[in-house]
Amino acid sequence: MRQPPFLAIILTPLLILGLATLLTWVERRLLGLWQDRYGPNRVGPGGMLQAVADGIKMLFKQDWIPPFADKGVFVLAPAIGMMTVLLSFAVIPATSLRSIAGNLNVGLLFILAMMGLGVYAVVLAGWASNSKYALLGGMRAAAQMISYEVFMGLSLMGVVMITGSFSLYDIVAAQSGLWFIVPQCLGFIVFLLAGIAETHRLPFDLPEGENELGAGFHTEYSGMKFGMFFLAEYAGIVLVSALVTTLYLGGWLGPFLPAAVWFVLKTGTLVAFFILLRAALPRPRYDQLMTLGWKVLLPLSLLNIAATGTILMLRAPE
Amino acid sequence: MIAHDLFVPSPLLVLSSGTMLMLVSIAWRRSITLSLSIGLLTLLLALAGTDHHLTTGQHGVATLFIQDRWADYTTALILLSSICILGLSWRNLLHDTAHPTDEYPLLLLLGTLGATSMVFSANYIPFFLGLEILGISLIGLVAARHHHLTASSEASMKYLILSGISSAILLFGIGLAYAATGSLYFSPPVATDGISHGIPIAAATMILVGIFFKLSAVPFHMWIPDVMEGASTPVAAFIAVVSKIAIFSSLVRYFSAGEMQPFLNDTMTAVIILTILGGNLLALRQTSLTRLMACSSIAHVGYLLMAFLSPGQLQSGAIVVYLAAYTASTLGVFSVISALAANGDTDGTSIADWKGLFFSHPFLAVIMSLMLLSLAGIPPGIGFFAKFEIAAASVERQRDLLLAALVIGSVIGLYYYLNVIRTMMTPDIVQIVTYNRKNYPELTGLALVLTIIVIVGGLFPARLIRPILPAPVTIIPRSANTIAPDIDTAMRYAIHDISP
Amino acid sequence: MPVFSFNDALLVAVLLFATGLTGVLVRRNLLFMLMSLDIMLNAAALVFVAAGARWHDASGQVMFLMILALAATETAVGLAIILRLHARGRPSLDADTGNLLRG
Amino acid sequence: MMDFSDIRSLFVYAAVVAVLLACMMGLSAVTGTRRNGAAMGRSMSMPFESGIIPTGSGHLRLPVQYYLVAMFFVIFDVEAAFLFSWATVVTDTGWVGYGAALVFIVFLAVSLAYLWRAGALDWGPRPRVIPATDSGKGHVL
Amino acid sequence: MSPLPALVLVPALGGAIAWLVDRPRFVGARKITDASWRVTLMALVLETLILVLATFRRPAHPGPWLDHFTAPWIPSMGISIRLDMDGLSLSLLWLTIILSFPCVLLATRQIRVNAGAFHFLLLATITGIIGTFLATDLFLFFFFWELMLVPMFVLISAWGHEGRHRAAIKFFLFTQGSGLLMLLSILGLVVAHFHETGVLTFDYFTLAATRLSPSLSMVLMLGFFIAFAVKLPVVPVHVWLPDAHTQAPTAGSVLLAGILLKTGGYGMIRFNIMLFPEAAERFAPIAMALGVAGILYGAWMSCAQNDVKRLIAYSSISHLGFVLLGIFSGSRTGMQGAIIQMIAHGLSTGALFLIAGSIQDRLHTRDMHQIGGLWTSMPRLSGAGLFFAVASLGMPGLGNFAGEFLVLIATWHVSPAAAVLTTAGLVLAAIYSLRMVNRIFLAPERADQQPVTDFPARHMIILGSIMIFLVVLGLYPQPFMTFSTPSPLSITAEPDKVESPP
Repeated sequence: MRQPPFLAIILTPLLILGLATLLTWVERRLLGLWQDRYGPNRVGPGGMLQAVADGIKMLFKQDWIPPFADKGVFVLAPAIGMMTVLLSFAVIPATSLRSIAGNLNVGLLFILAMMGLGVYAVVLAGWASNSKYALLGGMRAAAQMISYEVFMGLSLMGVVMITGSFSLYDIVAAQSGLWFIVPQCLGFIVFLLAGIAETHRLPFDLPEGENELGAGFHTEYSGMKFGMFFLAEYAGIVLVSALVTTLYLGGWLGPFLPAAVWFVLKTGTLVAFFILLRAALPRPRYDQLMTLGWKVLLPLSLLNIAATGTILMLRAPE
Repeated sequence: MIAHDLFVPSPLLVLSSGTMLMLVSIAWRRSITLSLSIGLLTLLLALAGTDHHLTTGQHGVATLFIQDRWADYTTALILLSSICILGLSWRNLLHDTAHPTDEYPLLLLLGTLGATSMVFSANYIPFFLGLEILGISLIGLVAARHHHLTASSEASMKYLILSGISSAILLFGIGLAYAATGSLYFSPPVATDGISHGIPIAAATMILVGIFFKLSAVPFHMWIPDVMEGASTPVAAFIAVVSKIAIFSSLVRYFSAGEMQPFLNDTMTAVIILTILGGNLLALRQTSLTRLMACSSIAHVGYLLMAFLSPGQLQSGAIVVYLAAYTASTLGVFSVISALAANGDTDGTSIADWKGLFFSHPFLAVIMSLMLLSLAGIPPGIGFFAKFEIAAASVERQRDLLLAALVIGSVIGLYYYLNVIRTMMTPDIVQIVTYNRKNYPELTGLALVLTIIVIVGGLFPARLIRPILPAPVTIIPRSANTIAPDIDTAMRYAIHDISP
Repeated sequence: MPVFSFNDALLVAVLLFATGLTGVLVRRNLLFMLMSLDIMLNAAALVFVAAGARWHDASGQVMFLMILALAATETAVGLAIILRLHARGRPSLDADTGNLLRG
Repeated sequence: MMDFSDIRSLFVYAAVVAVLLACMMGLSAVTGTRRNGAAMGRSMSMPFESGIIPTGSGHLRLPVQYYLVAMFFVIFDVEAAFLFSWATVVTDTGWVGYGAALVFIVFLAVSLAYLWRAGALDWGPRPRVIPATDSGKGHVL
Repeated sequence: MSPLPALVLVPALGGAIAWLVDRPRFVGARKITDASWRVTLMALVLETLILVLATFRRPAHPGPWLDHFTAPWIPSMGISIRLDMDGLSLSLLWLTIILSFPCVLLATRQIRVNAGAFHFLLLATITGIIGTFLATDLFLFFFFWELMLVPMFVLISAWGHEGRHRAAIKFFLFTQGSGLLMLLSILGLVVAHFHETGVLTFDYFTLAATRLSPSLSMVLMLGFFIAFAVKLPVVPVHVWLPDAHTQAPTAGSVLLAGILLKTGGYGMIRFNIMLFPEAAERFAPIAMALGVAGILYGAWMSCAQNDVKRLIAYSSISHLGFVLLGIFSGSRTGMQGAIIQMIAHGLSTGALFLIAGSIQDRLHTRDMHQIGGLWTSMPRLSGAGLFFAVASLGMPGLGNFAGEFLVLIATWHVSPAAAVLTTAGLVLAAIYSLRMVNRIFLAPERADQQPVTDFPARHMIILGSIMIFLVVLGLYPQPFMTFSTPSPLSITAEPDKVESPP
């Protein structure tokens, strides 16, 4: 298959960044809607340009590196965070045509690897800041993210077992009959929870937990570096939504409408669902979060694998 | 084909299920008595499983495991030693109520599992897996009693780093061998097309270096005295006995699988001489009994390797008997040390603390002396016969240099063993260490059983050897020009002689 | 279409291995020694992967997984012991301060 | 089905992303305001601790649970790697492979149960039990 | 039923019983005084009876060997329990028994610390020695050879005098190290035989037929020779002996000097000469030179000693030089002389050590400067001492003279120069013996002499019987000479082969 045009490669990250920026506005508006308040509504139509304004503000803020911080690492950390998320998008198939990396046969592993690398951003940020809040936040984030990465990987196994491949295209194609959310409902739930925790979104945003930790691992960040963490988080939401869509909701598959539309539709719904969670749920205690992970999700995902394997074996033509 | 690959010898199955069972029982309710009982039961069951012969999949080309007489024999030795070591630790564990110690029997069982897996393996994968299970559990075991022995954490760290290095070297060697041959089944590496000639040589060298590291042969021996001193007495026994048997057993199997490179012969000769002399000379300077045993175990590895390098009619018998003799005598020494070690706190393993033992504990002192003499190769212990066999095998192959090393090493060895006995016979006017006066029936019983084995084995070695080699079955598959032990011929010979 | 030949991989592995070995022998910080150890193990793992690719054989990758597990376990145990040493009042990670055992 | 993968594009994409991020950083460094001397408040040079003047090193000693979590991650993730390799070939390996994997999963579950019971998964302070006194029964604080 | 295994087993079992009997819990709360001593004595008496039986039993087989016993032991290695007895063994066995009695009767009864263990070790040593004299399977021989060292080591190390540990370890290391060389020689011989015939055996008689190249047989012979030379002892490797003899308890000294050293001589005759006759012949000049050196060196060192036991120990070196000389003189006379010398030396030196031990028990010193003029206070002891000292210097009419004389004659035939030098050694012997006698017994009594008790009459009876043996040996050695000649290798050999010199 021919290579994607260079322009597409350049445009994709910009598009995602733009989406993430837009999402900051969407979230605030939706939260306003659900919490019965306005949200940003002054700049542009419906406050739409608020996101742009925020971006401009960040760009012109002082590029501050605290003197007590570990300079190189301090700068590197947000870049890593952004980079891993953006790279993950390279293997997500938005349509049946192709993603940037084509049909990578280890696509799912690639995403898992990128998420694993994402932990570094948080840890390094926390460590390099040389500040107590930042360190605590960073360590919390690391513990939370690596824990949930285990369950995330294990919960995916059901999908992989049914498909027999790590390629995201194959996975989507295998759902032409039935979306995996049905046979893999257990895996779906675990994956969804793990996804939220992995992007440390509310209600699992304990690493940032502003009432106890200042702003967590990015306490000492400001300006564009803070903005990159911020954008990375929103891009992460999009990523997890897209991933759930691909893995469990049939990806681009759907009747009547073009494939890309189906994909955007499903992903958008999921993003909205994430925001709804933020609006609806209180934040658990940190030990509750860890307990949920290790004592509930891990056994569940193991159970899921065993059950999936059993069913597959029973249905397999001998 | 997969079913074929999954053939697993029964001791391995028993041991791994036992490990899991113990894990479940610990998770369910912590009870040291229960854990110990499960451990003992598992070991006994596994022991019962060693003689169970599966007729299929034994000498096949493509099996991960081989179950033959050699494997059965070494497994039996390993399991018996583990039972003894469990017995040695029994009382300490029961007494130590302050700290949960259920993991100790668990680690012991895991270590035994690893050792057994190495013995049965015919492929690098299970071999390596077993090696590492053994190594990691040993690290845990060494550090297990850190509440009592201050140096144990340090010892286990040392062991971790050094065994890690040796594992890496070994692995790199295996990797090169795999690159050269394209197969992970045991076979000394040979060059194939597209591979430079250096690779098989480098592979063989690195594998040997790794194994020597683990065996603590001399240029790579520095860790063992420290580690054994840092460990508690039973664990030191475990290091000295179980891990060495397992590694030696796989060494034998590895080099019996094919032709050895000729240059390795000279290298090994040099290593053996260094090992015998180095171990013995090092032992001369020791003031701690555990360290002394560690150094002497280095020397004994040298003797074993000597038999390994002397293929011929007498070789297999020599290896078999020497392993048994070494195991029984070493365990005997350690059981006496355990019986005398003060409860809990620093174990009085300084040789000076043993003054006057002949007068305060004549029974234990006599057992200790017998064991030490057996290690030194003096009748009536079985060690005498064992050393005799080693010498016979070497004389048969005319390994003159090795024999010279054997004689010099034995004399030096004699000196330090006798030194211990001498210390025990020095009447001690002021008892420096008050020995643990409590009666340890199980330890005394164990020591007694080992003594009987050592004495009976020394007086009637034939009675001991015969059950081990009951039928003319090849212990080690032998191909042309190998230096592998020729147990087959030796046994046919033995049968011929035994049968009226 | 192999991008790298076996010999290239071998060269990288040897370099990694040498780096790790040097690290273990030269560094005195226990953490760095552990890391160097992992580098050595990974070098070995690389050899297996390369050789497996050369022979089109899966056992190289099996071995790779095993090495991965070993490296993980070794690190886990090593860190635990370092913590234990720390708790016993050895604030330094310097391997030379371990002097309870005469080497 | 579709057997096309495009590592080269992936690398190009990565390079593009890296350049993009560098541009963002560089741009903000160029466009950002600069403050020097008195304009740079003293508090900007201190770690933020909710307005209190910080004391002690910023590098705290953390509870041992963090270490434990790291270890569990390492171990369980490696175990997951074993399962990954089985996941793609479930039906190919047949009942034997299934049995092996099942045994493996059971072992994992058992070790998890062990960790659970050993208290390694308990995060946060242990509930303190107030000993029973004359006035009332003991209770968990 | 051959009495030979019983000969080996009786002391061993007796020792075990003696040990057990000493432990109070085995005999109830009341501890019988001297229980282990009594058991030991009984074992010795039983042993004597068996030995008498063995002596006067009609040989079951024709031929010069008196008795045989074979049982399988380790068939896979071709090792069996094979015991054979000829005149040489028998006479040395008798020497062993005769010397054991005074040991037990005179020297061990005063042992109070762990008496049971002491008697056990004593009997274990005797077991080893008897086994060594009887074994004709090379492995079995080596087994007993090593076996006798351990109890002896413990005896010296636990019950010895001030410098006992050093002495014991020295003793053990020398004998054991040389023993390993012998082991290698044994194995070399066995393997050579194995390569030649394909039969793996350790049987003495079978191995004797092995064809060896001259160089190989020389090497193997040297291996044996070094082991026996250390035991005998021959001069450069004698270092352990003075210390061990001096520091050992009295009974240990007697056993060492009286019997243990004879295993070296026995081994040289049985193995060096009989197994490797050609090599031994080629080696004879060196061996004889060593013998002469030993005679002179031992005598010279003896003259310089002040410690009584040390003096006797060095004199042993000197006397056993005669044995070496005789064995390697290559003639039947020399061989007979060596055997007589061994027996006579065993008796006389054993007795001397007994007396020296008794003196030490009474005066708590071995320094001749602090002992003086015992004749007045202890006439019986002094008389016995005088007799044995004179015997050991070679007074005509006593056993030692007969042995030395025969050896001298044999040496004269081979090398007159050696004989002359040897005679010089005899002069020195006279000097040190008389110096000792003079200093200890005859000099005026010292002023600070504590009152001591003399030997009781029953002790004198025992010593007296030894004296009678010596006198008989000296006056009428002919029966011993014919009786004790080593038998030839082949069991079925014709009697006339006996006459041929080795």
